[in-house]
Amino acid sequence: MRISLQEARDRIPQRDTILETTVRLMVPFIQLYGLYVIVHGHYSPGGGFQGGVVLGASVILFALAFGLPASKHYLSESTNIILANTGALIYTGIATLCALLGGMFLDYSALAKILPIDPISWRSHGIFLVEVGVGMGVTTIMVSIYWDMASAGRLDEGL
Amino acid sequence: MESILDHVIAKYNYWFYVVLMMIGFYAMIGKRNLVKKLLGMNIFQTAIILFFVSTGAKKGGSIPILDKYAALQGQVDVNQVVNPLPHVLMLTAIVVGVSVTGVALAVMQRIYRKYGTLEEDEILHKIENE
Amino acid sequence: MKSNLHMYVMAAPLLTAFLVNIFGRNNRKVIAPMVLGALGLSSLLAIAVLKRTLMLGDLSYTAGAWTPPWGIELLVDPLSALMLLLISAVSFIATFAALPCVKRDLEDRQHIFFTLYLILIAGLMGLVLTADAFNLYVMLEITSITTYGLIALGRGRAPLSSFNYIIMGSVAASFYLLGVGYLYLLTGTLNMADIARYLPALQGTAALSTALAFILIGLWIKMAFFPLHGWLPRAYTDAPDGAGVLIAPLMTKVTIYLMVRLMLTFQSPTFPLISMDVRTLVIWAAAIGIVCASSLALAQRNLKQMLTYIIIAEVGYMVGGAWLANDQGMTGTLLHIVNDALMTLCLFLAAVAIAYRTGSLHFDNLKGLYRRMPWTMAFFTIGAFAMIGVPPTCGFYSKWYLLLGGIEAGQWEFVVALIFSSLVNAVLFFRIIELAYFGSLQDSEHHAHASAEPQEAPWWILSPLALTAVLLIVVGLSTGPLVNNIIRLMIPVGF
Amino acid sequence: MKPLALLATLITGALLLYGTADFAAWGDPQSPPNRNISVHYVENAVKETHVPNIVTAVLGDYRGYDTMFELVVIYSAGMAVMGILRRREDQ
Repeated sequence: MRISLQEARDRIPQRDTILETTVRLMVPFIQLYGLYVIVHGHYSPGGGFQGGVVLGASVILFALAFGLPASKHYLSESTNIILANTGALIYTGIATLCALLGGMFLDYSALAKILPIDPISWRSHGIFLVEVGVGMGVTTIMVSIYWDMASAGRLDEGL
Repeated sequence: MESILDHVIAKYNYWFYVVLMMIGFYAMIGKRNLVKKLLGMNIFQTAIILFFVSTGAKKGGSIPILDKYAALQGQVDVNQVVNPLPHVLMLTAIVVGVSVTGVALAVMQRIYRKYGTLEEDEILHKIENE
Repeated sequence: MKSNLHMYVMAAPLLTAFLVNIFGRNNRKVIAPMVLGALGLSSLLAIAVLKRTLMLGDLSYTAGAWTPPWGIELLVDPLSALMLLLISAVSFIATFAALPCVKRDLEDRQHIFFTLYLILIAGLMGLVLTADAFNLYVMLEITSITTYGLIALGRGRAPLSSFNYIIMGSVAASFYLLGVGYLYLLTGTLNMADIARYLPALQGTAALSTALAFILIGLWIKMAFFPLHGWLPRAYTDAPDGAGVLIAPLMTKVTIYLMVRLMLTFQSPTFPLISMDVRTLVIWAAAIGIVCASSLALAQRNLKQMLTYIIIAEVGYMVGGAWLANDQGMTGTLLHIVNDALMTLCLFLAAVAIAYRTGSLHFDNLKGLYRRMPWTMAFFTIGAFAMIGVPPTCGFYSKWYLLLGGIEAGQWEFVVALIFSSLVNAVLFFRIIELAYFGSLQDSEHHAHASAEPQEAPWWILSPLALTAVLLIVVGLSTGPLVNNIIRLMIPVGF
Repeated sequence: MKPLALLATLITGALLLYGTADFAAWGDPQSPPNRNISVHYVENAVKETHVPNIVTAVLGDYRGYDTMFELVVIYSAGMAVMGILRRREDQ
């Protein structure tokens, strides 16, 4: 059941302007930071899991402030599940692709047969690709777990 | 006397983790409330994570992020960099711990929905009276 | 020497798990062909892996093409190839029966069920392949989490059983991880073969004994070895039928395989792991466990619950056999892993078939079943004979090796326990056969559906049951080649 | 139940404390975990993968197989939670 953002807002008993404005301001920055943590994992502490959790937290924060239906409007349930599966498929798919291309399982340097870059650089890029997959998977699974727990599986009001 | 003190200074961190682990372990097997059992599980896992991470410590070591160009030329002093392997292992263990906690919370919610309580004795009592 | 075949055996169910989740959400019809296709492919590849290993010898593989102590090593030798084939074949057969059960019980959650189901199979395959102590922990957790989820999908008190399993499973995994942590502190490496290299120098130190004790206790909880078995009966009884047919035959056996693998890797002439004093203790525990679990099975009034106690008794057989530390005992254990998986599969499939038609597995409900479900009960009888150990079926041969091993080692308590348990099994199963054959229908007339008309289980359940029953006899008759060509290769000379 | 649990806890704890006797001192750069395989990572990870953050290099490449299953673990947890809790409007 899809509902518009306005309808979703009407269902929330009490709205708080300060809370909503603050969250509206914070969410983009949190997401930017989450993306930074994912892509900068090669040079600083970070990576797919950490960045994914930060990204997931941004959606959960949105759900806490605007209500669960509004967050479903923001990131729909089926998109969420498809992204989760895509994230997992990116990692396992790259692993299998490496094997199919004649390398060993997860041997990123075998990907040089697709795009001829130096095999050692491919290892670095391979790590980046799988980190993106990890980030997608973790973000969406965190959101999904929150949705199910907060609304006892009904995906309606929630907390 | 001094040798005992040396012994304490060299190992006291592990002893603290063992005590933490046992607090968690006791809660897991001795408590009758499901939430307390789950909290015990988290304490146990956190203590194991602390234990592993402390194995990688080096006196005077810094974070395991190197200067790329210096490292490519082989100018790395191993004693200046802490052991990265336990950190990697514990990233995995943390994720596993979070996942198990998530599943356990979901199962607990189902139990509460059905029996209206999270005390093991009351649940068993209700099952017997069914 | 580079071959990726065994990785495809594992990757097929793993990748299909995600695809089933995406496409099965909206279209339930694609689930069955995708799952069966993936597991069928995986079984065929597993046969190829076994053939290749027998012809070309062991293969040491590292994911990511790093040299072993630094990368994660996977080991393909005759034993792990055999286990790979066992897992893929058993799961392929079990899936036929799981499909109709899941369709009936979990109509709107089929895609989630089969995602977890396929990931569990991939995790079990990962467990038998790995030669890295920490990777083993990760795999153990994959199989655990999917099993928790699958069990909690059942009815009635399933969530509570699942929660108890979560607590016990987490204790087991944490103990194992602690043991690995202690070993890592002592040796600084995680590769099992590499750890084994350092062990002789560390012999007799307190930390090493602690590490090995914790690893073993962790695995024993996971395999439900007797005093640590509390979680198993309820968890397996309450699991949904579709999950029970996969979990019951495979989980405990794979864990026993892991224990054997660790024993064979760590044992060496300079480091006699098994000849420590604990050996007698373990065999006594196994003997007591067999006797107690068999006696507890006698007290049950529900077919599935009775089978779970038999599983616990069988775990005692295999742990005891492995710790006998002689050629015959180890052969018996490894053979029994294969046989017990098939026997449990056969009996659980029969139980699922009965439950599918009659709705309950209570003994009162089994009366007159031979007239209502003649084929199901015929195959059930073959499975029961195998469990008792009647000669043409495979259960006899592995029990024979275990008995010989017990006699050779002079561990008479183990021999007595084995014979006692066989007798109890005979009593248990003949009681059911008597009920089902001679039990009059008059007593159960008040059941609306208790008619004398044959009411067979659907073909989806009956045909895998028939196949398993045939396999029990075929594997029994080919025990000789199985032992000589595969199992003997794995047991070190002078063991 | 409780005395038994306490006893089990005390025995386990005592065993673990007993085991710490043979450990190298905390923070010793020459202890086995700091000496054996981790030295290879510190010295060669950058040359072999061009990633300056060694933790990322080990996580993503040397032990990438673990990390893959780590993602699968959290994915299965999400699916399990969904399967256990999700219900339709009418239930």
